[in-house]
Parts: sequence; structure tokens; C-alpha cells
Amino acid sequence: MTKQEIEKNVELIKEISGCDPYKCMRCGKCSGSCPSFNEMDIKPHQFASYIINGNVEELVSSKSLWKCLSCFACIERCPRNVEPGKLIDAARQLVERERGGDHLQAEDIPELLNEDVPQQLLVSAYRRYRR
Amino acid sequence: MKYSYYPGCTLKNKAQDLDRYARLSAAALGFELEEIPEWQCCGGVYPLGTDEIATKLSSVRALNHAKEQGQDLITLCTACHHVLKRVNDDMKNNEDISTRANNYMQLDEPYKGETSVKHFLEVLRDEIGFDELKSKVVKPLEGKKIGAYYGCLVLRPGKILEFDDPENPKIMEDFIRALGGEPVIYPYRNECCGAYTSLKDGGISQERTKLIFDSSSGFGADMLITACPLCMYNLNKSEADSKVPVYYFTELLAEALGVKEGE
Amino acid sequence: MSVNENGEFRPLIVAFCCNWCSYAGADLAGSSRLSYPADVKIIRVPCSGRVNPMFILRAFERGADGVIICGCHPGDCHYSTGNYYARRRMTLLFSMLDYIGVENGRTRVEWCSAAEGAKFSKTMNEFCEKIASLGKNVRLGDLRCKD
Amino acid sequence: MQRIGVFVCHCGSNIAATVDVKKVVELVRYEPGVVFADDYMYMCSEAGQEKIIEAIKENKLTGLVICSCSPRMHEKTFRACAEKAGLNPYMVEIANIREQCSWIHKDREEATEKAVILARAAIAKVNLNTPLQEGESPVIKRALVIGGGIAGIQTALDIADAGYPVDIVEREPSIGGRMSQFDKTFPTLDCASCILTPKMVEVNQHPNITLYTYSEVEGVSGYVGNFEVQIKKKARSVDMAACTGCGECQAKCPLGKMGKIPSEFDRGLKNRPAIYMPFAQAVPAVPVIDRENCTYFKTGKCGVCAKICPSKAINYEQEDEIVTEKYGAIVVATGFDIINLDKYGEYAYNESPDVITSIELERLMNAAGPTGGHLERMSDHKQPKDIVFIQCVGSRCDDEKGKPYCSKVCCMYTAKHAMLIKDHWPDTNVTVFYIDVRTPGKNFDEFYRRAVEQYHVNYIKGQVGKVIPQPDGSLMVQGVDLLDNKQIMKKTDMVVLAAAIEPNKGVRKIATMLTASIDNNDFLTEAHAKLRPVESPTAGIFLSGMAQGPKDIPETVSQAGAAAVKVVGLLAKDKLKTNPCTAKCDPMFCNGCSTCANVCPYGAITYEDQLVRGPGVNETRRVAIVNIALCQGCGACTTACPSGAMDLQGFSNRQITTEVDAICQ
Repeated sequence: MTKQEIEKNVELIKEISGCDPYKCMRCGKCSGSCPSFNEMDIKPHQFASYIINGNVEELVSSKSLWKCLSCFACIERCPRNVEPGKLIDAARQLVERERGGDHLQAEDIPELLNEDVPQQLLVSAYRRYRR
Repeated sequence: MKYSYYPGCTLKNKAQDLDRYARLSAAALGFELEEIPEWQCCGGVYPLGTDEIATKLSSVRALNHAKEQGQDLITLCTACHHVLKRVNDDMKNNEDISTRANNYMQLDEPYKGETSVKHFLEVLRDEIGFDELKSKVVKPLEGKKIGAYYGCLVLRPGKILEFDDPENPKIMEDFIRALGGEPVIYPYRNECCGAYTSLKDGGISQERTKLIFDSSSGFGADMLITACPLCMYNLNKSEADSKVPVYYFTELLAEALGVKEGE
Repeated sequence: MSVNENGEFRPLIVAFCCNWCSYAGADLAGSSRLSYPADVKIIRVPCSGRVNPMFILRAFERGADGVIICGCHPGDCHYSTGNYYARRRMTLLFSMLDYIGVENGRTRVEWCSAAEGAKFSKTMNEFCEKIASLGKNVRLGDLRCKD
Repeated sequence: MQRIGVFVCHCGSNIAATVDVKKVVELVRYEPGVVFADDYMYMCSEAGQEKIIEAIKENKLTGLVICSCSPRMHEKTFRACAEKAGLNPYMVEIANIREQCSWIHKDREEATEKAVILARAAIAKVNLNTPLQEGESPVIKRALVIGGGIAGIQTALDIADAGYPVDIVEREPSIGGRMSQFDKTFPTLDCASCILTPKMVEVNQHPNITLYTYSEVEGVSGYVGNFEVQIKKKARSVDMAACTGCGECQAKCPLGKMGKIPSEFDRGLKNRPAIYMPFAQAVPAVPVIDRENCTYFKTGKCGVCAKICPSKAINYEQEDEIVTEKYGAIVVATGFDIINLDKYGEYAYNESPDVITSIELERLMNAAGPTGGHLERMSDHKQPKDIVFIQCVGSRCDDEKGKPYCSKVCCMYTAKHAMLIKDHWPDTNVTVFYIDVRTPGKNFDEFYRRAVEQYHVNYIKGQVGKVIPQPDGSLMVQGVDLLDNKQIMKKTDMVVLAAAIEPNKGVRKIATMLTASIDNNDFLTEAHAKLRPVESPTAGIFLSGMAQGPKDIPETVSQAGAAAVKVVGLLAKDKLKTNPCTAKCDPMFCNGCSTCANVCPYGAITYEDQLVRGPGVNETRRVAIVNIALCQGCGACTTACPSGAMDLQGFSNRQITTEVDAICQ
């Protein structure tokens, strides 16, 4: 990414998430709460500093985007109203809105199905992983 | 009392029990669930992005329908409950989203979050009252040690959903008590089961559901109840040794009210 | 009102601030370097209850585009009750002003404590923006003062 | 016509960097009334003031306009300066071109233009100023201290030692406050009661101190030097004069054994009888009956205490009593509490008895506490082998649940707790989850380092997300180690929460009665954060201890002493100068309608029949009279007056109008 692209993406993440990463005081309560912590390469308490420091490229290519369970534990407990879950969701949006950014392909679905899968799992996977 | 009812996709399909028993119980308790005609799927996930408008419209349609009927909007599925409540909050408090959504909708009168969205459990607690419910129980669930599994979607974020204390909820425990069962309080009752990722990534859900079953069984639960079809699926798929049966809360309700076999 | 060399409208705004809370709040905004437009000129009064409607009419008559009265929060008035009187009095006055064409947006009552420097600055910024969007006040002006 | 001198201050570069002071001087020189204008680097300095005095004398000035910082800062200085040169101090006006101009504007031209306008308004006002004479009011040589914790105790002792009578009003049955609950104190680890109890006794025996315990302030009127306060002495149901404090009654109270009433003093870790002294060293050593719980008061039956009291001191018929007393000064020392933890369900405080607050831990470690100083889990009374401390629970928050400030004392008391535990039970594992360790203070960081280096307390940088009670009775702490970038699952026996400190709940009511201002967090505000830290902006009200902000014991004691000195300084005066900016009625226009008296918050307006003579008038009629000793100069009457008879000196209708005109040119 060029410097301009990085700046643009930082602004986009802030705008989509509606969060102010500068409010973060690095207390780590998000990471202390996250059920998916061990699955992530960039940890919840790092999301804010990645955005502040313009390390957007690393962030959007991080597997954390796909490991977040959207359980809102970090959002509920963040004492500074930074709400890291929203930041990572915005980074995911950024990826998915690019051409070819879909994380789930329609042709893969049949393989993933079993007879118990509830409809809402498919619906939500579509909404979470595709534009 | 009549409520607008939003069943959601899964209750018409894989989670028909959740729906069926709720209707039977509602009839026994003297209120009616009037299904919204031609409701559309809420999407199962609340779109967090502040610029997501189109993905919120199906919820707005349902909310506006309830408004036109002058009824509260009831849901059973925790995901629908989550999405509808949050979209409603946006329509009420987020001027930008509200204006843009209304521009799409072209309603006769703009929708501004007037409808009150309630989970079925909230109706039991706030409208019927657990004492009243208790008096209507004919087959109390005596001797049953039941763990409530809330999951995340029904509780968080607490300041928007205002369902119960997100860290220390008690509505389902009170519900179990009203049915004559013994609630088992265990700390993992509001921890995520990892459901959203289970389609592509079953590993986390296995890990999470094991923690949930270990904790609930450790504190002595013989069974779990849930309001979420997604959690139900995940918990059922668990390979944990400590696994106990999981029921929809409405099934126990119908059973206690003695209407389970009716139809 | 004035127009600067770019032809841009510069509103003239008079702020009456009570000595105990809002004037101190303005000082705090200053010592915290929280800026707001220079269009705002503050007049110190002992209490928002001291602000006679005459002063506000006079300001509009002499060309002010907006007038804001700041006092202590309800319950915190240094003199116990002055801000309550101010609130009631200004409600009546503002509706009368609105009736004769000085729009409600040009007048405002705001509570600001001595600790709320940020609020003071935010309020003034908002108010200036509002006045700028309303443009020059054309009502009540004393024509004898004009060329 | 006035002869006005205008003095423009550079304030170093504070003003001069943004405002072209020379230009201001040039532009105001030709304003009506101005005969002299000059600028100087620091107007408030000795040399600056000399310059003003010289100018007054040389130019026969009758009024001054100082363009400088806020009048809240130096109005007094410049008034005194004018007085030195023989000018009436109320002929001085300040144009605030620092806080309200140079500091908030960046554009030099814009700021200069505004500075000139502000100066013009001040000049216009001075043109209408009249010399005002300060009145005098007597000072009642008695002080009131609200709150009997260490802050109140120290303030009262210092005032009393200086020779002035002091009353202490304490809500609880005993003085002592929070400090009496503590075990040891940092950084020297001396025992809290060993250093506090002697002071409590001294207060009780001091000839100049009167104690009102189990009492509350009900109403306050008056003003600096002359407050009148109503104190409600709640019925103790025990005759204080007769009681010997033998303790028979509380030992025999049937409710004591039933264990139904949680002891407030022991934070609910122990129960107490219905007749009780909060703790053994209570001052006064006289019990109270908790009427809400007492069987006799609830059902009319029982009466055991009355039967067994050897000195017949029990009096069920006692009633609340209101005492009215006059004071020259009032000190607020209402102290603190910790926040309610209901909203922090993730830490399982309400679910697990083994998750406790730091104050509860103080009680558990205190030899006089519920366990006799033996550290044990409240669930199974076993000694914990592993303890986790969680810092910043509700402090430094920017959400609806917590407080935005740092509670300041938690880092130090946690280090203290950790060391004391390690000292007594060396094989205990102690872990502290922290965000930052904050130890500014003499010997403080050394103290914390001792916990790490000598006692090997495990400090982990990172917050805890959830405390998870386990089926086996232990607790699982799920947190993060930010330096290792690892999530931590730690099994422990006990969790101690450093809950945020907040001002005592009652302070809002007291502040309202005193018209003392409080900030957004309900802490009392100082008159000046740096220069007047122990005074409230309301004259005659002083601040002591945590009521003003979080602070530790050494700081509290220093502040308590400082407040006492300020009080003594006030009480040492025989008379106080009163604000001459009072309301004044022009009998010519007054028709005695009573509107002004109805709005006056001080009851300063009365009416009398007066002979009014003027053009076309010669009659005796009812007119308003302002008592200038009572008038505080708010101006409510001037705005309410329908005929324009009432005006406020120093802020007259004409003066404010002319300021408006000057600004709107």
C-alpha cells in the first residue's frame, strides 16, 4: 500500500467502526476476555495500535479477521469504549469490499453442509464472509 | 394480548421445536403470536459497520410492520432478537442511519424506532410475570437441575439490548425456578460457543463447547436450555465427555404447562 | 456582524457568563487551549439571573447575530436559584423574539460548570456554526445606527 | 469625566505571541476617557505594579483598565495596587485577553482585533464606575468540620490547638472513618489504629472540640464568617452521659447471636447486634440502637438491653434533636467509599465469597477484624495458598460503569497487601494484574520494588477479563500478559479487587446546602487547582481529604492541616470586608411591590415607609431596603424589578448595557 492508501484505509476503518482507537489505554481487558485469543496472530489489544501506527496492511492480512467470534465480550468489557471487536469487523469489511475479497465461495458450501446445519449459520456466514 | 411475531429463518426449519412449543405455551398463557406476513430474514448477524444500510432494511420492514399494527415485536431466536434490537436502536438513536434507511424505505411515515422489541423471555418476565407463570405450571420440573445457557447474542452489548445484566444474568434462572426446576448457575453461561465460525472452523467450537459443558456439569447441571438455534447446533455437535442434553427453553415451558403434546 | 476581506460572513456573538461557573469554564477552556471562534465576546455578570432581557434586546438592536447566556448547572447556582429564574425568563423572551423574527437558533441558554472547559468550547463552536448557518440577523436592528 | 489608564500585559509571550499588544495600546489610546495607555511584560509583577502606581499619580488617573489574564486570577492584585496609589479599588476593570483571547485564538490579527474590543468594553464600563466602599461583617469564632475521619480529625485538632472552638459532625456512631478500618499503612507499614486511636482520644478530650456523632448536617444558611447550621442528632437510644461503655448490652443483645445484621464496619464480613459500637475503640465509647433492626422497635417486645444495663443508660424514648449553631468557617471532610461492583459481574464479586474488595481484605488482615487477623477464604475458612489482585476495577474508565480518574492509592495499598501476606504466610503465591504501576510519592516506588524484589510478588502487566468460579471451589482467572502477549488462565484461591474510589454519597447534598461546587465526579472543587487547593470557591468553605479528590493518608493529613490554617486565618480576623457590589434601590422608582424580596435567596430585602421627594413626587410610601451585610450581589432582584428601581453596584444596568454597546459596534 502507498502512504496515501494506508491513510485512506485508516480513516475508513475509523469511519466504518465508529471507534476512536486513541482512547485505548492498553489495559488488555479485551485480550483477557477474548475466547479466540489463541487463534489470533494479532491480538485484540493490538488492534488499536495497529490502526494508530498505520500498520493496516498487516492488519487486513491477519487471520484474526476470520477468527473473531463476534461474541462482543471485548465490546461489553472495554473500559475505554474503544470496542476492539468493531475495529476488527471494520478491517474485515475493508477486505470483503475489495474485488475478490470474499472469504467464502458459494461453490464451497455444499461440502461444508450437513443435515443439522441451521439456516442462520449459512445466512450469517454469507453476511460475515462475503460482500 | 397480541404480539407481532418474527420467527426468523431457522425457526421455520431446523428449529421448528423452538417455534412450535412457544406458540403452544403462548396460547396456554393467554397471549397470541401473530406472525408478520412476508417477513424477511434478518441476516443472522448485526452489521457492525456504521455505513451498512441495506443489510439493515429487512429488520426495519419487520419493525415498521409491528409499528403499523401497534404491537410489540416478539422474537425467539437470539440472533434475530439481537439484530432487531440493535437495528431498532440505530433507527431511534443514530440519525445518520435512520435518515438513510428511511430514504430507502420510502414509508408513508418515517420509522424512528417506535416499536418495542422483546424476546419471548422478556414477555414472560415483564408482561406475564414469573409468579403468574409459576401459578400456571401443571407439571413442575421437579428435581431437574437445569443450567441456562445464554450465549452471547442475547446479552451483549448490554447497554443496547437491555435484556439482563450481561455478566451476571438471571432471567433464565428465574424462568427455570418458575417452572419448578432447580437452576444451576455456572460461569460459562454467558461465554461464546463459537457458533458463528463453526461452518468453516469447527475447532474453536469444540474447544468452547467443552468448556461450557465441563463448567455446567461441574456445577451439577443435568441438562442445558437455550434460546439460540445456533448454540443448539454447536452444543449438540460437541464431543465433550461432560456433555448433557440440550433443550430449547420453550420445550420445557410447554412441558411444564402441560401443552407439549397438544397441537 | 462583519464581513472579512474574503467576503465571508463573520457573526457577532455576545455571551453572558456568570462569574462562578461558566466564566470559570471559559477560563478553563482558555487554559486548556480549547479554541472557539473569536466572534464570541464574553460579558461577565455575577449570575445568569442578572441578565436582564433588556441587555439581549440591546445586543440585537446594536447588530449582534446571536446571544448566548451561560450559567451554572441547575442546582449548582452559586446563589442557589438564579439560573432557574434565568431559564424561565429566557424561555419566554426567546419565544417572543422568535415571534418577531429573531429565530430561536440565535438565542440559547447553556449550563456550564467551572470544570467544563471542553463543554464551553464545544458549545461556543456549535453556537457559532449555528449562527453562521443562519446568517446575518436582520431583525430588531436599530436603523438609526446604520449608514 | 473619568481619566482612564489602560495597561496591556504581555504575560511573557502568553498574550504577546498572539495579540499585538503595541497595536492594542495604539488603538485604545483614543477611546473616550482614556488619557494614558501602555504595555509591559508582566503587569502583575512588582515592577509592573510600580508602573501602574506611577501612572496613576502622574496622570491623575481616576480609573484603570488592565488587559491581562482572567479577573479570577489577578483582579484582587490590581485592585490592591490601585488602592496603594490612592484610587478606589472598584475603579479597576480587567479585560480578559489571555484565557478568553490569546490562548484560544491562533490568528494574530483576529486575536488583536478581539483584544481591542474587549478592552473597549472594559473602558466603556470604567467610564460608568463609581467608587464603592467595602462593608464589614463580624466573624463568629467557631468552626464546623463535617466528617470525622482522619481528615476531619486532623483539621479539627489543628484548629482547636490554635485556640478556636470546633465542632465535628460525624454521620456514623463513632469517629475514625475509613482509616479505622485499615490494618497497616503504607509506606512504613505502621498499624493504622496505633496511629489513629490516640488522635481519636485526643479529639474526644480536647476542651475546644465538641463531637456530634450519629449526626448529620440538615441545613445551612448565612455566609462566610456567619454561617448558621442545623445539626440533626439522631436518636442514639442510649444516654451518652450515663453510659460507661461497658459493652454488656451488645454482648447480650439476642440479635447478636442470630447473625442477621451485617456489620457496616466489617463490610458485611461479620454480623453485629442491634445495639452496637462499630468497633472496640469507638469514640465515643457509647453504643447506638439500630432502630430499623431492633426487635423492641419493631415489635415492642425484647428490651433485654434496658434490663441488663448496669447504668440504666438505655432510653427507647429518645428522639432526634436539632441543634442550631453558628460558625465562621466550615470544613468539608466527608471522605470516600469504593464504587458498587454490581456492574462488574465479570469479576464474580457477587457470585463468589472469595472475590473480595481491598477494604474487605483490610478487615480480614486486621487483628481486630472478623477473623482475628487470620487470612481466610470466606467460603470455606481455609487459608488461601494463591491470591490474585486485580487493579483498576472501575478506575480510568471512559464508559458508563466506571470513573474516569485514577484512584491513586490502589497501586500502593496492593503492594502493601502483597507484602503483608508474604510476610505472614511466605508460601502464598501472590499475583498482581496491573495496567500501570503508579507510585509517585516519597519512598513509594522503593516500596513497590521491595514487593517485587524482596517478596517476589508476581506483577503481570495486563487486565483480567473474567474471574471464573470452578466447581471445586477455586477460582480461574482469565487475563492477559501483555508483555508476553499471552492469555493467562490462572487457578487461584482468592481474588482481591482494587475497586475505584468515589466521594462519599452524602457529599452532593452537603455541597448543595453549602453552595460549594462539585465536579462531574462529585469531588468538591477547589477555588484554584494550584494556588488555592484547600478552599472552595464559596467563601468560608474549606476542603479536607478525599472529598476533594483521591489521596493517601500522608497527603490527607497535610491537606487537613492546610485547611485548618486557612480556617484559623479566617477566624483570627475580627471583621471581614464584604463585597460592595450589592444591590441598591432607587426609592424614586420603587413602589414596594415585593417582587425583589420574593426572588432574593438571602432574605436581604425588607421594606419600610420612606418619604420620597422628587420632581412631582412628595409622599411617604413603602420602598425596598437592601441589607448590605446579607446581600451577596447576585442581581436576581435587579432583573425581577418591574420598575427598574433596583440596580446592582459594580454591575449596573448602564454598565452592562454600555459593555454590550462597546462589543456591538
